[in-house]
Parts: sequence; C-alpha cells; structure tokens
Amino acid sequence: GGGGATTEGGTIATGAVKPGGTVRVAIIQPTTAPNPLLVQDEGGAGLLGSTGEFLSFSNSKLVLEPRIAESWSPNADGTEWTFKIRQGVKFHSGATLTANDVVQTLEKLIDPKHGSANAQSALGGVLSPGNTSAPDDATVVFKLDAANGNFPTLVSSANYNAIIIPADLDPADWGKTFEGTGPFKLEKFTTKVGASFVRFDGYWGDKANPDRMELKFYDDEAPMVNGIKGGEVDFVEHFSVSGGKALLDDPNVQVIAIRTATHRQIHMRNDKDPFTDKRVRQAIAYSIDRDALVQGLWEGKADVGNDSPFAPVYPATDTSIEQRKQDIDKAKQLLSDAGKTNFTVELDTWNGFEIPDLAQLVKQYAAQIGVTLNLKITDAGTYYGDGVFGKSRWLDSVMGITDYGHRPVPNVYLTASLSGDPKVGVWNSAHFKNPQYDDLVKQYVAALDLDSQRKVASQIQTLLLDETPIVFPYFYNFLSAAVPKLKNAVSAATGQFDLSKAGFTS
Amino acid sequence: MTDPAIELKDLEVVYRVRGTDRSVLRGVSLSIQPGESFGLVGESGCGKTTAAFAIMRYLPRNGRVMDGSITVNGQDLLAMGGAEVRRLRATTLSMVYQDPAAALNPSIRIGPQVAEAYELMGVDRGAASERAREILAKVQISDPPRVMRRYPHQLSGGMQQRVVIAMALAKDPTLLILDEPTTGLDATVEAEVLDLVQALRQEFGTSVLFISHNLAVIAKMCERVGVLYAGRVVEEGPADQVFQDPRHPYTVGLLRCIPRGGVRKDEMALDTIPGFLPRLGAEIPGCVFEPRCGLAEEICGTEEPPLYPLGNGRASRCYFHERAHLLPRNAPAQIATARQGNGSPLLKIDNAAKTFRQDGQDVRALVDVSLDIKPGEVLGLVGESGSGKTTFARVLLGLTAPDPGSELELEGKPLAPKVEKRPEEQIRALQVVFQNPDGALNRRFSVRRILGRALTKLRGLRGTARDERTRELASAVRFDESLLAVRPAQLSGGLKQRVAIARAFAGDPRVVLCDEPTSALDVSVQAAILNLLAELQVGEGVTYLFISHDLGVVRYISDRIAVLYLGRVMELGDAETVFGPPHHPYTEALLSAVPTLEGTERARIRLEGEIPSASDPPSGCVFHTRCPRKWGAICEQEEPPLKEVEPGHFMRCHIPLEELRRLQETPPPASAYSKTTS
Amino acid sequence: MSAVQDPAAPIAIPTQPDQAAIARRERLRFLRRSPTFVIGCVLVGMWVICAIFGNAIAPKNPEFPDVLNKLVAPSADHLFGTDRLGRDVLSRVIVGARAVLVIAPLATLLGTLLGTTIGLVTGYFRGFVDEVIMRIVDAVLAIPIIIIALLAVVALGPSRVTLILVIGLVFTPIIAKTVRAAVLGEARLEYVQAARLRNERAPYVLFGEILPNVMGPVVVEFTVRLGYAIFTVATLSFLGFGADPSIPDWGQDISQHYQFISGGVWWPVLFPALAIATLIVGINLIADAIAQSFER
Amino acid sequence: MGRFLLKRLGLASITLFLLTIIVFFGAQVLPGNVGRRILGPFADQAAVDNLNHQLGTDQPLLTQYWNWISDFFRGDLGDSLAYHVPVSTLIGNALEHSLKLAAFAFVLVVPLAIFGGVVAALKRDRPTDRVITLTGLSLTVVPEFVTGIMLILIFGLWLGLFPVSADAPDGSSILTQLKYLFLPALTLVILLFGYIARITRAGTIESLDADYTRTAFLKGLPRRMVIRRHVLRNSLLPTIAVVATQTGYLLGGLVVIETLFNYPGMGRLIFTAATQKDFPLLESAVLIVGIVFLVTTLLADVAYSLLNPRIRYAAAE
Ligand SMILES: Nc1ncnc2c1ncn2[C@@H]1O[C@H](COP(=O)(O)OP(=O)(O)OP(=O)(O)O)[C@@H](O)[C@H]1O
Ligand SMILES: Nc1ncnc2c1ncn2[C@@H]1O[C@H](COP(=O)(O)OP(=O)(O)OP(=O)(O)O)[C@@H](O)[C@H]1O
Ligand SMILES: [Mg+2]
Ligand SMILES: [Mg+2]
Repeated sequence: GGGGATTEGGTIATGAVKPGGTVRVAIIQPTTAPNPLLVQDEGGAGLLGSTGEFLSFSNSKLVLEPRIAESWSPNADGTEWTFKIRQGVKFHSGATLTANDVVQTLEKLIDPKHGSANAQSALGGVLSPGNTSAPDDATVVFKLDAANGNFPTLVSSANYNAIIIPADLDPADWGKTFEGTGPFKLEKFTTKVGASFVRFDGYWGDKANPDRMELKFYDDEAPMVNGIKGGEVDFVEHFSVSGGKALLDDPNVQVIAIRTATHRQIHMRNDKDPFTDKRVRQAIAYSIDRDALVQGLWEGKADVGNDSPFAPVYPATDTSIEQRKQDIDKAKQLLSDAGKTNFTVELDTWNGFEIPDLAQLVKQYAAQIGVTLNLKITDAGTYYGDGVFGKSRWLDSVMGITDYGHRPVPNVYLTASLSGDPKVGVWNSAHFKNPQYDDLVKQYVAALDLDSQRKVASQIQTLLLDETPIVFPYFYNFLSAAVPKLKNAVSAATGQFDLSKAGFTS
Repeated sequence: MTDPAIELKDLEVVYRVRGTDRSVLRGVSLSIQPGESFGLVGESGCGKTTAAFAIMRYLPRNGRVMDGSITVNGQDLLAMGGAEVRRLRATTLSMVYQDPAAALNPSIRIGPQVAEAYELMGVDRGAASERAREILAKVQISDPPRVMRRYPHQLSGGMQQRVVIAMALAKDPTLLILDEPTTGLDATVEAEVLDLVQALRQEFGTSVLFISHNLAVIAKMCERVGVLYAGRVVEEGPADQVFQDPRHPYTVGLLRCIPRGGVRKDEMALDTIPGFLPRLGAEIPGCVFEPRCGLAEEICGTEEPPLYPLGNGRASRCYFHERAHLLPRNAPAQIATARQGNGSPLLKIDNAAKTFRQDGQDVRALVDVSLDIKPGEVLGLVGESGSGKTTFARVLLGLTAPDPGSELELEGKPLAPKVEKRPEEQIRALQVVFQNPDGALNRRFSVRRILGRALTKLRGLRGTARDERTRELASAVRFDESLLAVRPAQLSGGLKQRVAIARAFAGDPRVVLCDEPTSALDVSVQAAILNLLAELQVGEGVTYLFISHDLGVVRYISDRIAVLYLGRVMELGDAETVFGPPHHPYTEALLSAVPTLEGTERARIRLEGEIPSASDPPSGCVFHTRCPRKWGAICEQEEPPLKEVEPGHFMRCHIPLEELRRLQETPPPASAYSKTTS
Repeated sequence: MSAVQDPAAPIAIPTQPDQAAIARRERLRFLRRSPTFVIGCVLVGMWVICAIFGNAIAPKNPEFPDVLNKLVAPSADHLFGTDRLGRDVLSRVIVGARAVLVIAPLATLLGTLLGTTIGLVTGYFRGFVDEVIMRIVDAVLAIPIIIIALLAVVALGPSRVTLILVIGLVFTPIIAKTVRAAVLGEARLEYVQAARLRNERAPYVLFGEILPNVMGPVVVEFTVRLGYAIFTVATLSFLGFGADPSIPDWGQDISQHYQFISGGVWWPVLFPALAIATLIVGINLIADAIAQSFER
Repeated sequence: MGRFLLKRLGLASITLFLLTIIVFFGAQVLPGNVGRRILGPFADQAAVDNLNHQLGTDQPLLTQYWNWISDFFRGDLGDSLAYHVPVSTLIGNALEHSLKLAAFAFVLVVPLAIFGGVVAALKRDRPTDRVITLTGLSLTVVPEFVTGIMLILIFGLWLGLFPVSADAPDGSSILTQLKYLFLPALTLVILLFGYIARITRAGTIESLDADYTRTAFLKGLPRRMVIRRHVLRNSLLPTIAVVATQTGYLLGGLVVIETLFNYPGMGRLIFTAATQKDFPLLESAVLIVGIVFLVTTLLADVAYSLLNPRIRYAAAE
C-alpha cells in the first residue's frame, strides 16, 4: 500500500459536493473507432459507457443494479430470461427507448457478420440470432441455446459492448452522435485527442451533477500520472501499480482499488513439445513465486492466482482448494520425471502494463529449474496479429503471456480461452482439449444458484490445477485515482465509470 | 625634398606557425616618393604580399611585425590605434589585389559597393552613388549606371578589376598598392588594365607600390624597382637601369631565365637558378641568396652583406655587385637541335569540334579545328583563356568526346572518341603533362608508386624491371632517386612537374600534350622545365603539342604555332612566320599586348570590348567585334575560312595577305591606337 | 639519352619537409593536445571497457530480479539503487553499454561502407545513374529517420540484426551524399584523368586512386554518424523496440522507469540517461576534434 | 530565375514520385491483412475476403498503388482502419498540432542559434567560441527523451512552472497554448541549437575569411558595419538550407517528444498507425510529412537563390 488514501470498493470518498463543475478525466487512448460492436479495449469501453446505458450496471461488488431493465427473471430451467424494460427512457436525440431497441441491439451484437469479437466471446454458444423477442414495448424475452444462470450479467455493463442504442442506428455511425440514454450526452469528440460531454437533462433518473465531463486520451501511462499530479486532470480512470506507483505513494491523491478478476494467462501449448506432458506445465507453475509477484509487482494490490480463472472475487470460487506455492525441488523433480530437463522455449508477449516485468520474473523463476526462456516481446499489434489461429503469436506461440480484462463472471475465461470446442474456444491459446472439462463448464454455466455453481467450480478448479494448461499467477485490483476534492466518482473494473453523482467539495 | 609617401625601415615580419615564429620579412627597407611608382618584384613566396599587408596594417591573424617602422606621410603607422588606422585606410591607403572576383562582395550590387567608400567620408547616399558613377566612368567603364545595377559575377574579370581599382581610387589615396593586379587576366585584358593604371596615376598623382613576379610588367609600370628575395630587398634602383644592368646575381639570374628577344630552343638553352627559395623562417646567417649563387664565396655564407649604394638611387646587397654580370651561365651545354620530322603527319585532326551544354546553352568550345602534327615537331597552341586550348588537348586524349563528325587519326589509324575505347598502343602513344602538378599527382602515393604504376599499366613492367625503369625515368627528368620514396607534397612545384613529365614519358609516347606545363611555376623553375622538355623531345624523338598563353615561352619552344580564338584556329604557321608580320589582326593584337623587357615598345593595339562568350559567338568573323583592322561589312556577315595564304601559313581572315602586310607596316588606325607611356 | 649534368637538378635532400607526414603528425599532436579529444576518449574508452568486461566489472548480476527489493534508493549495497524489478541499476548501466556499443558501430560501419561506395560511384560516373540514385536518396531523406527505422523494426521485429541493418541502411544515403560531394571535388583533379590515360579500370580508379584522398571526410562522417547511431538505437529501444527487456539496455531501462520519476524515483532513469549522454557526447567530442584536425 | 524554379520543381516532382513509391511499397512489408484488421478476429473468412474485395486490397500491388496515389492527389485519403474516420481528418488534426509545435520551436531556436553561431564565429577559437560550440554540440546529441524527461521533472513537477502535457484545452488563449507548448519546444530548442549554431558559425567564418570582407576592412569600414553589411549577408545563407532540412523531422519525427508530452502530433500518429498496421493512415501520413519536407526544402532553395544573386542569375542567364 502507499501513503495515499486508498478506498476498497468502487467509489471514492463520498460526501456533499458543490453542484455543477467540470470533471476532467484521463483515460487510455481508445485503439479503435467508437463502435458499440467492435470496441474491444478499455479506452473504447470507457467511451461507450460515458453516454450509453446497459440493461443493468455491474457494480464493484459484482452486484447488478437495474438501469434500462427494471427487473429480470429466468424460467424454471434457466433456458429463458425475461427482462422488464423501464418506460419513459429517452435517447439523447429525444426519441423514446422501446423494447425493440433492446432486441435490435442484442441481435446485432451476436450476429457473426457484424463480428463483435468481445460480445461473441461472452454470448457465443449462449444466445443465438433470432431468439430475442419483444412481446410488448416493455418486455424482452431471451431464448438461450442452453441453460445459463449468469445470463443477466452477460448483457449487463460487464459486457461493455452491450449499451442499448436505437434500433435504426447503424453501429458504425454511433461515433458521430454517441447516441445513448445515459446522464451525459456528447458535446465534442476528436479522435485520438479527447471528448467532452454535457449533462443530459432528459435523463430518466437523477440528473447528472457536473455540467461537463471532459475526457482526455493518453497513449502512455506516465503522462497520465503526471497529468493528475500536475493538476491537469481530476480523475484517472485506470492506472497500473507499476505505472502509477507515484500515485500510490502520493498523500494528496485518492486511490480507488476494486478487487477484480483482471489477470494474466501464461499459456503453454498443450499440443506442443515440451508442454505436451502436464508434469512439465506443473513444473513451470511450481517455479513461480506468486507471493513475491503480488507484493513486488502489485504492492499487495492483487490476489494470488491458483491456475484457474476462478478469482477469489467470484462468489462461486471454492477458496478451500490448496493454494499452489513456489516449490523449486518439486518442480525439478517433475521435470526429471518427465525427462525434460534444461530445455529452451520462446516466451512470446507484448510490451504493455506490467507484462514485460512478469515475463522477466517468470524467465528468472524458470531459470531456477533449468528452463531457459527467451523473451520475445513485441508491440500489441504484432503479438495479437489477426487474432485468429495461424495468424497470431498470441494463439500460435508455444508459450505466451496474455492480458485478460475483468469479467463479473468467469464464463468467458472458462469458455473462450479453455474450451476444446473450436466454435467456443476461440481464444484457446493453450490449445487445451479436455472433454471432461468442457462438460463441467456446461454444467457450471447452466447452474442457476450459487451453491450449485460452487460445487462445479470446485471440480473445475481441481481439474485445471492438475492439468495446468495455463498459469494464472494473480488477479489484480483495478485502480483509479482522483484529486482529493473530487467526490462520489464511481468506476467499474470493466472500464466504465459513473461521474453523474460526482462533484467537487468547495 | 618632401618626406616620402611611405617609408619602410628594417621591417621584420613573422608568421607564427605551429607555435614558432618564422620570419618572412627580414629587415625590408624601402621608400616611395609622392607620385612615384615603385615596383616590388620577386619569386612566389618571397614576401611581397606580406609586405603589402604589413603596410595596410592587415596581416593575417598569425602574422606580427617584430621590428622596424612604417611611416606614411611622416606618421608612424605602427604606433597608430585602431580608429586612426581605419581613418588612414579610409583616406590615404588603398590596396588592390589578385583575383578581383573574390575581392567584390558577391551579394551586393556594384553601385552600393563603390558608393560605400564615399558614404564613409560622410557623403550622403544620393551624392555617393553619383560620385560612384563618376569614378566608374574614370576607370573607363562604359555605361556606368548599367554596371552599377549589376552583381560582381555578371562582369568579366577585366571589368571586375576596374571596379576594384575604382573603389581603391575613390578616396584619392596617397598610396595605392597593387598586388599582382593582372595575374590571371588575359594578355589583352592585362594590357588594358595596366594602361588604365598608368593613365590614372598621371591623373591622380598617386604614388603606387606595384607588386608582381613578372619583370616585364614591372619594367613597363614602374620608375623604380626593388628586387625582393627571401624577405629581403637584394637590389634596388631605377627600373630601366636595374633591368639593363643588374647588380645582384639573383637579378641577373632571374633576367636570364626568361626567354626574351625571340630566342629559340635551338639557338640557346635557358639559364636557370639552381636550388630553392629558403624555407619560411629558415636561419640564414649570411646572404640569403648564397646557397643558390654562382659567385658565392665563404664570406657570403657567414656574413650578411650590407646594402651597397651605387649612386643615383641604386643599391645592391652583394659583396661582388660589380661583377654580378659575370655570374656563370647555368644551362645544359648542348642545345636541342630539333630534327624537323617531315613526311606523313603523325596526328591528323579533321574539323574537330566540341560543343558543351551548359544550363540549356551550347558552349562551342571548339569549331572545326583542322590541322596536322608532323612527327618530331613542336606545335605551339596559344590563345586567351577560354579559347579552347585545353578542350582541344582533352579531345585528342579522349578525355572529352568530340562532337560527331570530328575525325582524329594517329599514324593513319582513327582514334576512338573515348580513351576507354582506344587500343593499348594508341593510349600509350598519346600522353599529357597537365598545368597544375598538384592536381596531376595523387597526393597519397609516393613518387615511386606513381611512376611504377604507369610503367606497369603502359609497359607491363613488374618487379625489378619496373624499379630499374623507374630509376631510369627519374634520372631522365633529373629527378634525384633518393626522392622516389617521398610523396608529391614534399616536392617543390618544379620537382612535381618533373615527376609529371616522367610519368608522361613512362610509356614511350609518340605525342606528349603539354597544357601550360610551366604556367604555375616561377620563372627560374620554368626555365629548367623548358630546357628539360626541349632536351627530352630531341632525346626521345617525341612530338609535342605545347599549350601556353605566354607568347615568349611558346615562341621559344615551338616549331609551328597555332593561334586559337573562340575555339577557332585563326592563324597557323612556322613560329617565325607567325611572330613576324604579316600577322592575323588578332595575333598582332596579342603580340602587341605583351609587355617586353626591352624598352622597345611596339605600337600598342588596344582591343575594343569584351571577349565574346563561346555560347553566343559573333556573326561572321568571330573576331570582328574587337578587330582593329576591320575590313568591312563582310567581316560581320560571313565567317572567313582558314586558308593557306602562303606556303605553310594559314590564316582565317578576309583581308588579303598583301593588304595586311601593308597595313601592319604603318601604325594601326588612330582610333584603336595608343602609345604606352613608360 | 644525353647525360649532361643539368645544374638545375635538385639538391639531394628533399627541401620541403614531408608535408603529408607532418600534417599527420600535426594532426595527432593536435588531437593529443586538444582537451575535447582527450575528454571524448576518456568517456568513450570507459564505456568500451564496460561493454567488453561488463559482466566482470558489474558488482551484481544485472539480470537478476529481486522484486521484493525493488526501487531501493542508492545505498552502499546498491550504489545506483535498484530498478522496478529490484535489479542493480549500477550493474545494468555497466553491462548496458554492450547493447549499444555492439549495434551502433556495426550499423555505422555498414552505413559507411555502403554510403562510401555509392558516393564514390555516383560522384565519379555522374550522369544518369547519379541522378537516379541521388533522387532516391533525396526521397528517402524526406522521411524522418526515426520513422523509417520504426517501420522497419515493426516489419521485421526487433532484434540486434534488424537494428544493425535498419540503422545502417538508413544512414547510407546521408553518408553517400557527403562522400559524393568530396568525390566530385577529387574527380575533377587531373590525377584521375591521368589514371584513365593508362587505361585503369574504373574500380581501381575509385578505390585505388580516389578513395584514399577522401578518407578524411569518410572518417569524420563515420564518427559523427556513430553518435547518431547510438542516438537512434537508444530512441528505438526507448520506444519499446529493444529486444529482451531483461538484457540491460539504457534506452529501454529509461523508458521502463521514467514514469516513476514523478514519484521521486529518479535513479533508474538518471544513471542510464547520464550513460547515454556521456557516451554520445564523448563520441561527438572526438568527432568534433577529428573534424577540426582535418580542417586545419 | 524562371528556369531555375522550373528545374527545381522538376527535380522535386521526381523525388516526390520516388517518395510515393518508397512509402507505398515500404508499407507493404508490414504484416497484416486489411480486411481482418477491420472486421476483427470473429468475422468469418468470407466476410473478410468480401471486404478485402470491396477495398481492393486483393488487387495486384501496382493497381493498388495507382488507386492510392490517384485518390491521394484527388484529396481522398480513404478511411483509417482502426478508427473508421477519414484519414484526412486525423492527419489534419495531427498536422495542425505538429505545425504549432514546430513553428514555436523554430521561433525560439532560430534567432537564438544564429546569434550564438555568429558570436562564436566572431570570437572564433576563443573561450566564448569553444563554450558555445561545445555546449551546443553536447546538447544537440543527447536524445530527446533524456532532455525531455529532465525538463518535465524540473519545470513541470518540481517547480510546477509549466504544464507537463503539451496540448492545451480547446479554446484556450494563444498565450496559454504557448505555455503548454513551452516544455516540448524547449526540448527541441536544446536539440537544435547546437546544430544550427554550428552551421551559422561555419558560414560566418567562411565569409569572415573571404577576400571581399578584407576589401571592406581595407576600405576603412568600421568593424560593425563590415559584419552587418558584408559578412552576415553571405554567412546566413547556409543556415536557411539547414533550417529547412529540419522541418521533416519536426513534423514527423517527434515520436518521442509527442509521447512524453502526450501531444497528438504527426509523429505519434505515424507511430501508432505503424504498430496498429493502419495502412491508409500510415501511408498518407508518411507521404504528407515527406511532401511537406520537399516543399519546405524547395522554398528554402528558392529563398536561397533569391538571396544569392550568383545562383539567381546563373540560372537566369
Ligand atoms: N598566414 C600565413 N601563415 C604562415 N605562413 C604564411 C602565411 N601567409 C603567407 N605565408 C608564407 O609566407 C611566405 C611569403 O608569403 P607572401 O604571400 O608574402 O609571398 P608572395 O611574395 O606574395 O608570394 P606570391 O607571389 O605567391 O603571392 C610564403 O612562404 C607563404 O607560404
Ligand atoms: N566541362 C565543360 N562544360 C562546359 N563548358 C566548358 C567545359 N569545359 C570547358 N568549357 C568551356 O569551353 C571553353 C574553352 O575552355 P578551355 O578550358 O578549353 O579554354 P582554355 O583555352 O584552356 O582556357 P585557359 O587558358 O583558361 O585554360 C570555355 O568557354 C569554357 O567555359
Ligand atoms: Mg602574393
Ligand atoms: Mg586550359
């Protein structure tokens, strides 16, 4: 921890604030055009959330707060969900939102030909085109491909693409107007530079407190940090411990820390030598000193990972399973059992966040068990390539480190990045194929109540811990920062932030 | 008697080089009376320019006056402060030096540059430029207003020097220093500038310090002369007397070096002065000339001789001044008796032409030059700068491809336009000695390597055979073997030129083209080189094409002479035929322009106007624009052919030979005529 | 031929001293005396030693991360403190010299070789080839060097070889231009024509006759470019195109830490920065001195 | 003059042509499939091929080159793959920023450097000279990110005198904008001073040693007048050319500085375009930087020839 006032949970110091004012926000440079379907990055998500609204908002406690949907409920077996749509919600253009807008938005999200990568990762195999209907203006019904207990989360703010837009709006044009129903509406947007928003007086709920909200895009973390220290921004939507150490230690910056499932995956190609043998994969896992990582890289602002996507933050996670710790001897033993000592592997990754550090530490740990890792650290574009098998270092490398954003439920991690089904496991960089696992995941997804989810989760965790297709070293906190006089700013680990209540103390 | 316009007493000047002072001027004393013109003559490097700058109080940053005094109109110049010196420069002293092109600010129009001198005197702008116009008119610039609007580079060399002189005279100075004002100008232009200076001197009554290495020029320009050697005035006195009856061995030697009075290589070899100018700052206990002096006895080496006064302003720094004229001759005993080869021509050039393209314009450097070169002869090629001499040589060598239609033959075999296309033996047969030995020798290679390489490539010699031959070559050009190991930079100009010559002879050439081989050299060295060339020619039985703008030299060495003007052969014939009347009017003008040491002034023929540019030559006879003998309209309309006016004598002129002979017996028309005062 | 002793023949000992040799000696003396040069050599020499014996000199293993002792301020144990992964900054600075001092000189050498050759050829032959090549050179020079380098690295992926090739090629046109200018001056001199007149082949004329005479500019150009090469290498690795971040590399180390400066953690940035500065300044001092020594 | 201009224009246009080729085919070496870049990993191959077909990115390179170049000179730069907005708007914005910074930097550095250079030349080989040249040299060669970081640290964070990010909020006054631009501009000043001063010094020394200067002195002109009228007039010519050659770098080469100061200029635009494989953006941006460079050098040549009668008339006559 640092000298700074650090609040756990999504909101910074709350309290009485002056009405009005302009809040200046620093966010990371969006890497694509603001298009609800195609946005895949944190900056973009921030933009969508700044004017758009979701059916529900997944807050820092991972609880869903109703927004456009007033309520929702499943049928008996969880294959069908019915959402009640709030009435009298107005778009910034003045048009009134109807259930049809919701239907159209979601149809677009899941239609492959629109290629909404992220939405697909969340809803692929869950909801198929044509199965969403609006019996009346106030109701939307989803017929799922299979039972799914977490469906409401998948269409909440947790799925940052899922802002509700007018049915007749071509998502590609969204960037022109930022059409949405949120408390702020677009004033000006300049690609690669920034955007500004003003209070939307037609908002259905409490009107926003600030008159204006200004977003400034940063390519690099350091200028962002300097920005808030130099008094040029009031709120840094997200910063990393490595990049923002200066903020953690700064007494006159307040830091928001949200426990999340944001993590790194160190994948090992299960189908490629030397990792075909699970003992080799385990050896790597045992070589890593996770506590050191959490302390060293994250100043303790992270949870130790146990080589499964079940982050401690998830209610469903079984925390009783024994935590894997560094054990050099055991690792060496495993290697010699596997007859794979002193081999050399290339470790692919890209130079973002703390990843290079992690890579170097992993290299060092591996060295301790006689494994040589050659780091191949490129820019993101090169690492992710086209994002499809055969055209992407991420998905093709024998060993690699990949960054995964926060998800309020582990489903995407479980499916996209581990499923053996090629249609689902589109991010399965470990090329992990295990029918038993796939089966367990189906059960987990279908489970409607927390207890049944816990049971399956426990089995999955045990299986993954044993197979170790991927090392999950840690799940780190989502950090935002604000100047002391800013109050009531809310941020979410999925990149959205809510400043409608925010304001300055005199 | 009034005090002299300027007086130098025991002036000692040093240059600080690599931390040590090297004396350049060793106690120079001289004085110039008001209105007098004093000549300072001496070989390159003897300190002339230094003296001039010392007087201007403008020595190079590393130069310093160690001792002695300079007084101007009785004021001690060295004692003056900066402001005073400036005032003096602005009112009393002016200087004109070599290379007028550099002396003028390229980015300021002539008008303002000249006017500046007046503004300095507090004249306001308008009046200043008015005065500028007047002074420009005075230096015989036609249409001054036009010239004042021009930039320096738009004027010819002669014009530029006129402008510089105008600026110098603007302040009506007491003393005008001219440092080689005409070196690098063409003979005809030089003559004009000199006349101008003469005239102005009369008009302004300025005293003049005239610096030159050319004795003839000094003889023409100056009443009194001082001979400078190694920073010391070795002889002094009235010009005519000093040159008629020199009283210092050095002066004697210098005068003997010069081919004069139409002597020819087969009459007598030239005298030379052995050895070299002492190095800058060398310790010289005795007489500075002692190491090179034929009369020297040991006293000369130990004690510096005083300045012996010889009456009526003459003086000499030599113990043996009264027998200076007895200085032993110093030349090869045997003289070159040229074996005039006749029979089939060795080189046959048929309407050789060369047209350069220069920013969009045709520069016709050579226009149907047709001539034969007989085996064993020396063909002299004269002409003003830009007349195409070098181009002609380069065309023969195949360094510049002639225009199509030009036919070159060597011993009946056609010569390919480019040297790369020529067979071994042709390449070997045609060799060259360039004007500037510094550029001609690769400064990174030793002499041995330079000669050796040539032998390997041209004669296929290797190993000991090559070394053997290298030594032979060296001795053939009187080049000491012990120097084979050194690089050109170590050698004096003369030695370098010897190496260049040796290289030219490496491949047993049939023809050697000499492009101004002595122009860059001092007279004493020039003499030695000319002797050598003459001797080699006989010894090796080669043929020369000898290019020079020095008529004396050409006349000395050549059997036949071709006169070039704007790329055209104007006259061609035996040396004596060309030099004796009747000449082509252009040749006549050239000859008359050259100052001679003999007081015998020939009628000066002043050429009107500029040399036309080769890019747009005049219509008809290209010379008509300047021709003092212009015959009539025909000269402007049709170009005369080069016709054989008498056996072996070719001329490109409309005027019949007889007419020319008649004309040239009588003085030329008054308009273009002036008797040079001296 | 007649063997008459010509009195005008020179006296045996060369009267001019060996100007070339003197010039060379002068140059060396000048350099030895010039403080600029000496300081430059000291600085550069220091780093060269580090580059060669780095691992021996370095007090600690520059790659060993001790993440629990990260960003420790300079102390007796870590003279220059530790970096974001608890690696010893001093050791990294020392060993870091290697990355730069391997890539930059090789790149510059490559550029100089190519550039000189092109310069010689174009400057000597002139004509069409010259025109074309010079246009291309101009075209390339119209794009900022760093951009070209950057594109190339993105295309080929960062690796020492890439960096060497890229920087070498990027410098080629510049060097070619300088050399060409010098050659133009030389080619006009008659010794070149003299060579043609004993039918020398073009290659000999270029490399045998002309090259020795343009060595001066070439040397100067090399030293100057070396400075820029280091500049470029550092910049590229600063922009994240260094190879493996565990290998010490000044530029990369700076880019990895400059964000901490605002938090008062200056040591992981300052020392590599100083290293780069001193090395480049050193090289340029040398270049400057050499250039001067050739001028006079 | 007219011919001179024509000649230079001719050469420039040839260079430009080669430049376009270099830029286009240079960009082709970057890996990455355009259609896939746009539609992302989840679009099915058919859609990708279809899009590539629409975009013409499946046509032979020469055809693509032709289309690109003809569109370019018709003013249609296409859309950015990453941001789906017209490239022209992106470049327009970035160029504006870059120009601002460049102009400011020039305004600061050029007079300063010329002054320094002239003083050094006048005091040649004296301490003043050595100090100016050596400091200049040393500063010039230190990478931008070193100087930049130091400046941010000192003036931005410790002293808090200047903003640490260069881009002023919209609608702020010129003065404010300059305040924001100051630190990056200063970095550039430090970077360029030595370089320009050096050239100026050389030029001044050359004309100080020239015969015409001697003539002026021997005329009896006071030193100041000689310097003003005769020396500077000729000595500043080379400086012009050099200053011009820096524009390319200033407009497109400031990747580092723009990153340090979070300034949305061309450098960073090109940088991200390259890393994101945003071909249309990349190609046009680089080409435009090149063009601006060519134009400025052309203008410099013209200015040079205007100030230098030798060239002006040599060409005219
Ligand atoms: N600035 C200088 N530093 C050192 N030596 C110099 C300098 N200027 C001239 N010299 C040397 O001083 C000697 C005299 O030079 P000066 O120019 O006065 O001779 P000169 O008679 O004018 O020769 P020339 O006829 O070639 O002009 C020469 O040897 C020359 O090399
Ligand atoms: N390479 C060239 N390009 C264009 N014009 C040239 C070239 N070489 C020579 N000329 C022109 O050709 C004409 C003849 O030049 P050339 O050098 O042959 O005269 P020259 O008699 O040797 O003069 P000098 O006595 O000064 O050596 C001149 O007008 C010159 O400007
Ligand atoms: Mg002189
Ligand atoms: Mg010539």
